[in-house]
Amino acid sequence: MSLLDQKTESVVRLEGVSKSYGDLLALDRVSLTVRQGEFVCLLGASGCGKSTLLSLVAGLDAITGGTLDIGGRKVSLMFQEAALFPWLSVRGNVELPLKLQGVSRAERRRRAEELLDIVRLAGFADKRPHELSGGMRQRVALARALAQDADILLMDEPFGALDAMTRDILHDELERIWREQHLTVLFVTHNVHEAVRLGDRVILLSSRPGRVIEDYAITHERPRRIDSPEVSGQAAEITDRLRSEVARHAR
Amino acid sequence: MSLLDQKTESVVRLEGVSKSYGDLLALDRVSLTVRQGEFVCLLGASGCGKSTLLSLVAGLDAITGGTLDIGGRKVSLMFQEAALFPWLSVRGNVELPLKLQGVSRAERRRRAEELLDIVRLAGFADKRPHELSGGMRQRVALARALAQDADILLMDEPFGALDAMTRDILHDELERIWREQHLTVLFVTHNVHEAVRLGDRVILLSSRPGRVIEDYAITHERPRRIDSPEVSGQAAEITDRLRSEVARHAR
Amino acid sequence: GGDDNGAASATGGGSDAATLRLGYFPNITHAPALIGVNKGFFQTALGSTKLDTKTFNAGPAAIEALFSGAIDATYIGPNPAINGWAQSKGTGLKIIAGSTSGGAGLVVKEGINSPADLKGKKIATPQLGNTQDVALRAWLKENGLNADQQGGGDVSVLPQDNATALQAFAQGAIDGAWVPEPNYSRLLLESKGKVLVDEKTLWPNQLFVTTHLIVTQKFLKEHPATVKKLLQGHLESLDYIEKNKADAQKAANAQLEALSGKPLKDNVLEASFKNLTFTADPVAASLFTSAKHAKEVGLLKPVDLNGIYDLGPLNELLKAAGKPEVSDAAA
Amino acid sequence: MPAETTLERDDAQVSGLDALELAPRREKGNLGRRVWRSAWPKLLAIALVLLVWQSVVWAEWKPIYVLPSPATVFTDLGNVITTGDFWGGVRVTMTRAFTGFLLAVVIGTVIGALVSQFAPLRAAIGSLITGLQTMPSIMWFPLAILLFQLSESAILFVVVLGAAPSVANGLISGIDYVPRTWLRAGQVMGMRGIAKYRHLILPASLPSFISGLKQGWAFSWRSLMAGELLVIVPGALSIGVRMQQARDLSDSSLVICYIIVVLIIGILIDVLFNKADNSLRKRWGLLS
Amino acid sequence: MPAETTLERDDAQVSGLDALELAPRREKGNLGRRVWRSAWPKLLAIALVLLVWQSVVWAEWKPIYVLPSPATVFTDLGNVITTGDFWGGVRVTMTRAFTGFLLAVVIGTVIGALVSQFAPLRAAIGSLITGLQTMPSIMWFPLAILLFQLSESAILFVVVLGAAPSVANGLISGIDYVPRTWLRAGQVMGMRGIAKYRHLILPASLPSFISGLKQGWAFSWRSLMAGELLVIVPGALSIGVRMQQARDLSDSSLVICYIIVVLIIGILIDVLFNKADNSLRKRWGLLS
Ligand SMILES: Nc1ncnc2c1ncn2[C@@H]1O[C@H](COP(=O)(O)OP(=O)(O)OP(=O)(O)O)[C@@H](O)[C@H]1O
Ligand SMILES: Nc1ncnc2c1ncn2[C@@H]1O[C@H](COP(=O)(O)OP(=O)(O)OP(=O)(O)O)[C@@H](O)[C@H]1O
Ligand SMILES: [Mg+2]
Ligand SMILES: [Mg+2]
Repeated sequence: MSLLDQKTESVVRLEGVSKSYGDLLALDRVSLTVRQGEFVCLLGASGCGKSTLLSLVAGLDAITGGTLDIGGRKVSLMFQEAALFPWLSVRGNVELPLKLQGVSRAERRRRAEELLDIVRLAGFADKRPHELSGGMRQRVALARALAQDADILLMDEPFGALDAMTRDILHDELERIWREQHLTVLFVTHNVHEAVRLGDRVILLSSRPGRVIEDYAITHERPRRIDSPEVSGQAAEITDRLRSEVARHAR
Repeated sequence: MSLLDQKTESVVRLEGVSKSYGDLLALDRVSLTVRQGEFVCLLGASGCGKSTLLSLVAGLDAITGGTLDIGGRKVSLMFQEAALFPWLSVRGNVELPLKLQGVSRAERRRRAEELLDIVRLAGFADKRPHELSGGMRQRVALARALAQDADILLMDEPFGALDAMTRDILHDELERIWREQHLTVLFVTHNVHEAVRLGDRVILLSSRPGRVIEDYAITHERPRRIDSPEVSGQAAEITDRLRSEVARHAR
Repeated sequence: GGDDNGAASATGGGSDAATLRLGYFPNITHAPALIGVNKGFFQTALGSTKLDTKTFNAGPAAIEALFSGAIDATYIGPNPAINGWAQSKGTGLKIIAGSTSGGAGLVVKEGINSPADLKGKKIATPQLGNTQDVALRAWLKENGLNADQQGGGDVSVLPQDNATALQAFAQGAIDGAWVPEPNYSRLLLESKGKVLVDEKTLWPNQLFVTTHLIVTQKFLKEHPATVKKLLQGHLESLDYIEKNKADAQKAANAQLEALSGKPLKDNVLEASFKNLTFTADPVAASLFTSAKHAKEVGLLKPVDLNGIYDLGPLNELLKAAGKPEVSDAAA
Repeated sequence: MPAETTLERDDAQVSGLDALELAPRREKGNLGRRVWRSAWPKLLAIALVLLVWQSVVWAEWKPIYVLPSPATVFTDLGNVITTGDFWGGVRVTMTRAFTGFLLAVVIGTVIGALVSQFAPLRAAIGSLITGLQTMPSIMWFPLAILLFQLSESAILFVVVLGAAPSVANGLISGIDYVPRTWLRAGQVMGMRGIAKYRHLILPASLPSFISGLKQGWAFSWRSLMAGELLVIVPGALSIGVRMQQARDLSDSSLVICYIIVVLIIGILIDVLFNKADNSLRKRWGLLS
Repeated sequence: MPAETTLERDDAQVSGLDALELAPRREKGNLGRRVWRSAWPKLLAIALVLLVWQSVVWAEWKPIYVLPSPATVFTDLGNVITTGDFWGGVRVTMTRAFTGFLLAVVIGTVIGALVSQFAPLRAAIGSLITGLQTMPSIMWFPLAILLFQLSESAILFVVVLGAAPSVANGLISGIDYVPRTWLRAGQVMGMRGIAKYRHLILPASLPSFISGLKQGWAFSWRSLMAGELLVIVPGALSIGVRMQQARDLSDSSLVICYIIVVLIIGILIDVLFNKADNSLRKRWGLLS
């Protein structure tokens, strides 16, 4: 059962959004809608403008054409590198967004415990980021992103640097948290299997300039397994499409 | 058709090999044979001693028990990080092992061109490593490893840091080169799909201390696709085994 | 005495300054200052004016301090005084009294017995263009030897600081040095040097200025009474030296120890005191002659030293004490 | 399969993987042993130096008053450091050193922050800052006297000019190298203005800042030794003055004493900085 | 599917992906514009300093012979730098600076290499090296005279002692931080002994070495300015001696002249080092 069917309100709406850096056109008239509670995966080869698109939605960069509307909602963003601050403990990292919002000390502490519990790192609050493994760091980053209490969670290849086994487990975790917390997620990845494993929809972008070329609805029942025949089958189909897109750029 | 069937001579033989660092037992009586031309994948969770095992075979570290025999053969080693030298051009990096072997300048140049051709980087000889993408860097590292003209190629999660699409393509490339150059490969990975995609055999190690717990023969016909149903099926089976091994270490 | 700039000497008027900031060096050639401070002569003479002393290691710093208003008066050698006069175009300072005379000369290694023996030798002086440096060059010239400012010529003249010169001489890295006390005596006593020239012998009456007392013109104009009191203390100090030589030596050495942690060795102290003459006479003639020599060897741009002295207040005091007045005449 | 079992199985897997990824803690070996391991080569080195020195003295290569024997020097050193005066001097000098250094840190930090913030300012005075570093301290004396008369402030001025450029440079390069992802992470969290500096820029540039401090210390100390000659403030004699006097007295044994004193102070401070640096790096995971 | 088609398709994919991963080259903007962009703030800064200076002079805060006007100073500077003598002095000083620095580099490199190679040596003299850095140059004069009498070598000795520790430290930290994978890669390729140093250790520690050199330069230059006072070797008067003389003559205009000269030399050398540093970092991909 996909959340798509329920036709909830749209929280992110891009219409003909373009972005150019100098004379380099990074995104070319991208139109895209993400609904409340939806898990949308953006898939594309290197340099197709996936990160650029997230920056635009996060308001870190200005669009150069079209309209982008998130209705004043709050966003949070997760990167491939956990980007945790090494001078803070795990707890400190998770508490930081709360501190910036002016949450009281006691409340901060309570929320942080809660969030660390959600990402199953309850015992690690006083560790330093470097004492954790890559997968654990990404879970802290997720807790930190959740602490921002945003309406939209943007994720830029958050599991790209992890090994397969850890990634597998984090897929399960993310799916669980997404479902429990009723998040709206815009998830960027290179990895077709990952996109199909996680997404309600997989949006395929072309490369340089980035344009939407396909919008696959993924309807397999959750929870999914990345090596299930259904996921593999659909992944194989998307992979072929992607490969031909990549081959277009051959010298 | 697997090369296993041909029963070629064995090039690496470990019998009851143990390795401890101080009082930490990293490898515990590992026995393993790799035959000429075979592609063997070592699979295991973090810290199970995969890298340690490769170091032992490469002679970078001394064993503390058992016997290890590679019959005086030459080995070369590839890491997760390309470990290219930034002060040398791509060509310089590939030529370096040849230089250390005392190959003449002209011959070096010829060999380097040839090797770069093999990894499809003919036009990039004069670039610096940092001007290349991660996937290209690993191909240079492969060319450099091949330049050592070793009998055994050891690979320690060589594609672990790459994105899925690049990895996919490098799998095809490695398989092609392995076949064309008649290499013997000992390949370490966390990634079950990768192991099944590439290996003639997949050796599963237990964690801490590392012991061989399974030895799967992979017999699907090559070239394989990582999202083919056969690969996925066998991967699912091994994954379950691995997961239960991992779960054994739960707090 | 007196000259065109008689404003200060005219009256004892003007208000007393609240403080007088006096500079001097922890050096035996500044003995009147050392003793005056140690024995409290200055403070007694100054009365309600507070005495604030500063010590320096070298002339340029003292002149910098004087010019920037950090001190009002200081004991100093002739050379920095001339430089300060020249740089300020005769507006920065006045010499108001002499303090010390003599106590310098050329000490050389064994085996050098005449000027001719100096050919090709290395001789140290304290500083390019300072009194001793000029004296050495003028003397060399008189004896037909040349020496350029870059350390070349018949004799290599090497300006270097005292510590370096002493060590270099002890180790034979230089062949001689034209230095003031106490290093003059130390070279003789500690490093077994011998005197080739005692500078005294080159001057009339065996007197030439080594240290004198200067004051800023601004202070002199605003607080002539205070200046007079300072001079009073200075004269008392000189008197004390004359009358109680042994005690004076002790007092000077005590002050040296207080300032620098280590007193001079007794034999050096005694020898230095013997070579030095403490007098309120600034030996003006020697200053003018020295400046002339400096011009001749190219170490001083033409400068008009006319008016550098203001000995009016000093002479008034001397007269009152029934002592001979001193002159600022060039010859 | 039912969601329940998936979740349970996951829990075991997650914590199993966590346990595996965190390498087992290693013992560090006992403390006494570690101290001894780092101490014996130092002791040996000192012993060797003393031996060579004593041999040269025995060989009578130079007269004894030029190159005194270790025994003489250490007797002198013993005499010097057992006087209250000496410790008074150390106190005076260290007070100046720390005050000057602190001032330099404050000033260097402000300048560094401004320069790294405003591009034109950087273009304007970026090179000047390093140019100042190569200016010998004595050249600042006239300016110091001009501005501060003869006071402690004049000495501090010289010290500050010696150290502040290094501190500023350390901060600038630290700020320059704050990783872009951290900046973006901060921006998404809504850090602006002061909060951005307080929570992100300053802590992030700390390691480079510390090495700037370390270098700044070396410069400030050398400037201080020169600057202390500028004015002798009544009271205990500072180390710089004592050193100069030892030279003026041509007392080679005393000179060597003070070389040893300054060296020891230098080494102690260096050890402190290294400790700070190492513990920071350890906390940050920059060291293995 | 037949192997042929797989391979062909792969070829297109590989080079397609390569093309995509290599970001398109960007234009850098024209040269004149870039030069102007970095030049105007400097010119502005100089103009501002001159303006403030001139205002202070006009305000007659201090007598003109204590704080001369810019016009006086620049006239003096003009007079000074148009004499052949001055350039002779610059030549003497720069020759010493470079000779001393080169010597320091050689010695620092050898010591750094030894110390980083032998653990006991490091424990023995690691801290000493940094301790030496904090020793004011004048303290080395007695030792310099003892060893080298009064000669060019004595000056060089002081310079070398000033700079070598920084150079050694730069190399040591460079060698310490050679990534382990590079070492292992080298070992697998069969690098041993000299070859390992030549092909791996030295190039790998280059960036840290260069920053050591940069710091060493600052120290050596300051030591030189002090050391030149040690002895006047017949020939042109060095910059250090000229500076001292300007002070001895209480000629504040001349003092400021030489401050400017030393500052300009310092900045020029700094610019050179930065160029070297940047081009290295660019080649290595350490800069974006
Ligand atoms: N700040 C920038 N200035 C100039 N060009 C930029 C900038 N950011 C991105 N680009 C260019 O825009 C294009 C899209 O970049 P973007 O980082 O969004 O791609 P991506 O899809 O995230 O790639 P990747 O998979 O490598 O992360 C690329 O060609 C890139 O070179
Ligand atoms: N040099 C060393 N000294 C001490 N312990 C070591 C050393 N190298 C590895 N170990 C330990 O030996 C065990 C095996 O390490 P190894 O690196 O071989 O594992 P791995 O399977 O390669 O792990 P990963 O998947 O994280 O790369 C780990 O527990 C590790 O902490
Ligand atoms: Mg991206
Ligand atoms: Mg490993």
